[in-house]
Amino acid sequence: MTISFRKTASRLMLSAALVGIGLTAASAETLRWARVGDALTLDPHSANEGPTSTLLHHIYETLVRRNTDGSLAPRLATEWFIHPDDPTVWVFKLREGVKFHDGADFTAEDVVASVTRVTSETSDFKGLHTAVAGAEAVDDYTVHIKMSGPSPLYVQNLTNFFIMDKGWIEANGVEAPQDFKAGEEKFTVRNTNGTGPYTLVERDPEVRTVLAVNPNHWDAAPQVTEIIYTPIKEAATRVAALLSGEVDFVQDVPVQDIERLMATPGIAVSTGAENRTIFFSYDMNSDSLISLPGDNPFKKPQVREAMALALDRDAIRQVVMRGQSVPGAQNVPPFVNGYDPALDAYSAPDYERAKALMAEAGYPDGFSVDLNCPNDRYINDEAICQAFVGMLGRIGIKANLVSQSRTIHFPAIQNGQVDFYLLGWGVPTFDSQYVFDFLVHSPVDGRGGWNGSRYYNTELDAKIASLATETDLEKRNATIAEIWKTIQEDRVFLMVHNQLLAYAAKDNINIAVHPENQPSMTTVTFK
Amino acid sequence: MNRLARAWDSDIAWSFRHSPVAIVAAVVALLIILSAVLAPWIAPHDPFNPASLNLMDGFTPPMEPNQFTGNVYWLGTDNQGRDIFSAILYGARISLFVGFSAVIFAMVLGISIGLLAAWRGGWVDSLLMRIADVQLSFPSILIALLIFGIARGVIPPAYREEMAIWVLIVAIGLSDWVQFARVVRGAALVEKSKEYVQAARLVGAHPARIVLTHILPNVMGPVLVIATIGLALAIIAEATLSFLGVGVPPTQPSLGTLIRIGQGFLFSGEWWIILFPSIALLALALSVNLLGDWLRDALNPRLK
Amino acid sequence: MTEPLLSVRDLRVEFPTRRGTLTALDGVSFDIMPGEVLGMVGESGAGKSLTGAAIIGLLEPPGRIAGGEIRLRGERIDTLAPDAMRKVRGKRIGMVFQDPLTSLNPLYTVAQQITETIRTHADVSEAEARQRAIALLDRVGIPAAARRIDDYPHHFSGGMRQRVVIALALCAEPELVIADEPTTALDVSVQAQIIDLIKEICAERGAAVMLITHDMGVIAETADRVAVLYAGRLAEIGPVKDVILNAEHPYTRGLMGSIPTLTQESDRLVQIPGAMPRLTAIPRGCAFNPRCGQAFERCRQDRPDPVNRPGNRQVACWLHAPEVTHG
Amino acid sequence: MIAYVLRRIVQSVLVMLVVALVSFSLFRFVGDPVATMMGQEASQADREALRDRLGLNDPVIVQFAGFIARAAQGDFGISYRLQQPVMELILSRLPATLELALISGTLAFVLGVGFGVYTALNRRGWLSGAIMTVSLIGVSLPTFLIGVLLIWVFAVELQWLPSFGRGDTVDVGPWRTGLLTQSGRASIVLPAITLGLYQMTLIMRLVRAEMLEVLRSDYIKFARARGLSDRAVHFGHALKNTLVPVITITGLQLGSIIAFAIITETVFQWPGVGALFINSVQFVDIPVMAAYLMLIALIFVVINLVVDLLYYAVDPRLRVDRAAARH
Repeated sequence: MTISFRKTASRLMLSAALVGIGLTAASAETLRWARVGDALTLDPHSANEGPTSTLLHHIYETLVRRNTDGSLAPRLATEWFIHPDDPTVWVFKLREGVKFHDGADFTAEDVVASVTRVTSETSDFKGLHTAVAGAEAVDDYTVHIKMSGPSPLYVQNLTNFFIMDKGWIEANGVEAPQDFKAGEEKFTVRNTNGTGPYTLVERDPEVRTVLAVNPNHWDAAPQVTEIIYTPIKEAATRVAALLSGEVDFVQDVPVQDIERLMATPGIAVSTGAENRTIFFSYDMNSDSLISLPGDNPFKKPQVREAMALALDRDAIRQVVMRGQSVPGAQNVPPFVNGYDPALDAYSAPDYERAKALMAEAGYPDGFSVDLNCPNDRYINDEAICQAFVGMLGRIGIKANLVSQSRTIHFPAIQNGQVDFYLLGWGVPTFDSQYVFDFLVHSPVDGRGGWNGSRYYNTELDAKIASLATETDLEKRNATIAEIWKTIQEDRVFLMVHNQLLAYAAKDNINIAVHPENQPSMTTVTFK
Repeated sequence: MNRLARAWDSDIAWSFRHSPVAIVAAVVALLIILSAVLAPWIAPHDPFNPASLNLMDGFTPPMEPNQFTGNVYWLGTDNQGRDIFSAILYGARISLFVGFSAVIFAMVLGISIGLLAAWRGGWVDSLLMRIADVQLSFPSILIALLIFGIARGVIPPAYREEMAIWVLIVAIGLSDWVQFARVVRGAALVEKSKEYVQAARLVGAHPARIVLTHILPNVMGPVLVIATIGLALAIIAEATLSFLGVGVPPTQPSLGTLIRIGQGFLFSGEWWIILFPSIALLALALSVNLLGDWLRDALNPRLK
Repeated sequence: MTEPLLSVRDLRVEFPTRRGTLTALDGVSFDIMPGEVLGMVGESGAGKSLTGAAIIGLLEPPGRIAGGEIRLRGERIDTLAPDAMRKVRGKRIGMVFQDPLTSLNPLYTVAQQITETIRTHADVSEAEARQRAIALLDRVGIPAAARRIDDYPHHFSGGMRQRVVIALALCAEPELVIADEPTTALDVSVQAQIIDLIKEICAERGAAVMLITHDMGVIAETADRVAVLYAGRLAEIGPVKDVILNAEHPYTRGLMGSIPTLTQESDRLVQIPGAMPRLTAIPRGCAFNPRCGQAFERCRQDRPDPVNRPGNRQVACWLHAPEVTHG
Repeated sequence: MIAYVLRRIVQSVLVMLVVALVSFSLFRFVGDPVATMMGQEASQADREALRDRLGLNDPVIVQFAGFIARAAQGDFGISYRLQQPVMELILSRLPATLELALISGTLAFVLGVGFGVYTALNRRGWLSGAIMTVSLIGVSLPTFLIGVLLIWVFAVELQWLPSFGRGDTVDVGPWRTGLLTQSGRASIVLPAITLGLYQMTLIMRLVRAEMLEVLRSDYIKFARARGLSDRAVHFGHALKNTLVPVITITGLQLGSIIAFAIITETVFQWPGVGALFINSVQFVDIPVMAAYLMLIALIFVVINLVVDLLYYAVDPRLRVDRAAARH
């Protein structure tokens, strides 16, 4: 091997690029960006995972993008609608004059190739595209995506669907995403060719990734011209790096450090609601619990109500979350279709009444049960569980906290091996149907995969199924409201709160919190 | 009485009386151990009873009234409203229990293996010492992690909370026995060749008897030293494992778990959550280590 | 009368312990003449080795010289600064230890250890030192010395190793060699050879020898004079023949009982009942009085000092006190 | 000799296989990789299909056999998490860990030996007492806490040193080093101290104890008696003999330095194999975990072998009776 000073070389290339840009952009600004984890891969269809999509949005682009209020905006597609003659066909009009980083023109064929790729067997996003029957390039800038049935909300699934270049796919033999069984790395894992606002300069997984602004991008030039992305796993180290000035922007700020960072001169913190609810749920169907053989108190409505009365959401918000949460009772974020402020209203804890209900249900002395909790997934997940254990203790329920890694916690929920658990849920489609499909529908017909409450309501199942094909939005919204009413009456979920996100950065940097925690550096401005 | 006087007059006791470091260390260690044992009687709160905690008491600074409840705690409270002082007492109880049990486990295992190896010799000795070699150079942290892995798979979830402490004990103990085995084997080999043991063998004394009456008393000195240092190591190992997320459950925090929790609040101004448990851990481990040091020198007649 | 090579006067060595100060040597005085072989006998713990260590300035702390003086050719060496004393050690006083197996550093070859010592005391080149070393090894009876000099100590047998140790002790041509039980750790068969070698080679170089042993037989064969130590005190000193044939101290007489066993190791004196007292419990009066068949009242009250006796002898015993003999 | 080495190698390979099998069979308890590999929308059928594709539904022993067969050809598969060949991932991270381990190991060894020798030679000095006591603080606090405290003091408050990462790196052939740049050298300071503190204390105590033992040995006394300078006695003779056991134990400790690097690397976001391993455990990235454990086993085997050979080189006695002593 020869001696290669890769870094130096890339620096030189970069500075050469920056000199070129310097003529057009006001100034060359580097943003050093730290968050808890790295993008797992640069393959656009290989990992349906937050940080991966966040980084990829800078390199690749999607047909549509989501505004911070949840509405859709054009990106590579300028227009989209359901075909007037065929409710099973989605029509996309594409942006003209867009070029990939390698200079190839962006056309309808690229979209078709990308659809084929994202629906392939090894794609991690194929769950979002199960209704797709095929795609067809009608002309250079029009694409028809044929669905297996009416899919009025399909376009909502496209906000993380990245478009690749057909020629590049074929030239590099990357027609399908990474297949682990094949035992060889795909070219796409570390090489990119998108249409996005930044190009990849350097990639050292889990160490640093450097992006430079794409001078040929179709949209307005961003102020940030260079991004140095560094994952820092330990929260204390991450905060220390910002305090010591080694990074400019920290995306995952521990809630307890917000105050300190706000008080630090030169650092500003912005917070905003995240598209994620945190809730408890319980097996309300089985006759016998795993941790309480021969009995299931959760079947009793009084017990579920008593537990709701024991949950002191304000205390959790105040102490555990340091005020960084929005407590609520409806298990859906406020900007999602189907949210109802009336249903979201919660009552203050009432331990006397809760105890009375417990007695009424036949548990005057309470009972003992396991509470399963992840300890590495949500903000202060373990502390929330711990706090609830204490509150339940006051009404006689002895909850044994089983806190585990998400790699054990999630499969246990999916396999019905937990009685009582904490879970968080994001709604990428911004529609309640997504919640119903996964959490409420009984586990049949490919739905109800996360229905850990074993809630089984055939009448409701029918209503949920109808939502997928109902094209009359008003009627559909009415059904959604009905479903929510039943869910709340039956107390399927014991909702705790919506998470808030906190971004901390040097105070000369303007950066808005993104509800899906996918900030784009193109929106960053400098004071 | 006479015996007491003799003990007071013994070399060890004399050396102890003339080592201010040893005296201070012993007093500190004893104080911590005593208050840990008596925690249920002297702690103002029971931090292990979740029902008794009021979340609103959380993050109360030391000696200041809580802004919501007005309660005052000597050393403040943690993020769950646990009284830090009580939590330290109860946490030290867990840490000490884990430490002592792990060391006793390692000691019994190590002594048995060491004696067996020395006594039987031959291939038994070779095999056992080979295992010890492997164990010694295979990182103890990984061993503990692996044992945790097994336990997680084998023990049903319902018992995990109670089992966590025992798993810790086995994990730490298993990664610590080699030291004992080596010292005991070495000492036993020396003793074995000595005349009195040879003589005892000749007159047909039972091997177990010879081991108990002749060999064991002679190796107790170095074993005690290793055990003392091992205790400190075990307490630290427990803290480290809990940092890696495989320690005791957070509802029954040990000193190490308290520090792990407190570490999250290092930059946020709640310094007391990490400071006091750290001081307690430092005081405990340091005093035990100093005692071990002193004991090593005191038991080594050639170093007088 | 010629000036003594080594002159020890009223040497007192103390060990401070937690139970008070132990006096390990008390009032020990003797001379060694140039070229003379002085035997020093006594039971284990009598203070023989301590005397040797005190002379060469290597008492193990906390042991210290608390009184008296040691002169080498009239010059005090017990008060020398460490650096000056280091020039005495090896250069003017050589020492041979008991166990040749542990006296040599196992990690260095014989050549390294000898040349290092030679070059410490003499300003010679490495090659020159090596030549001297080979000659010396040859002299002490190492066969094929030129070849074996590069061997490690563990390549030699016990007897051969002791020869190497002797070569090391002699390599700077000292005037006095202190041999501390040089044969105890060796096979009986080679003990005599080693003793003979020490005597011969020292005679050849005119070096005096202080031979420390508990073996009266060796003394009888080797020494010119003998000093008997008991419980840190000198019991008797005199020409070896006279002392053996006509011991004046009851303890010495008891010791002589061990001669017939000659080559056997007999640390215990079966002829004398009881054992030497520990330093912590030295009785009042004469230290030997509890075991002495001839002890009388004064022996239990007062401590006898050595008195000159005819024939260049001294004895510390009330039986030979001037008052007793004269009156 | 060759037979001995061969036998050791065969034994070592067996040990590696056992270690690998044990750890491999544990992976299924760590969690389900599929849970983290697929988005929350994935259906049960999708998960099953992926499990099948990954071979996770095969019996453990079949998975293990396949793993070993591929590993023997240097193929450890593709990381579930980073979708790169595991071998390449580990090789790209290894320099970071080895640099950190080497620097902190050297630091620990040099300071440990230095302080150990000092405290042994000046056993009763106040500075020795201070060193002994302060060094104990290093082993009385968990590593992660020391790391965080160092970051707090030196990176946040004083802003002297970087808080995370390796700084700028330079590729020298396949080796990516941080030691050739200013920021790289600054970055290694805090992690190296954090990692080395514990080992330093261990080595220091070991050196002190061994040195005290050696200083009491006959050959040291004999060396003094030959008039060698303190310098030659302490550093020529005593230190070399002290270092023989110290080297063995230090060598064996290198394995645990690499393991303890797991924590240090996590705290300092040091891009080495330890951090890779911990991240893999959290993601249940079985190929990486398996390869890492094999790597540790390999390092153990190599270190053991090297230490044995080193021992052999340093201690001439073993060249003769090595085999006899072991078996």
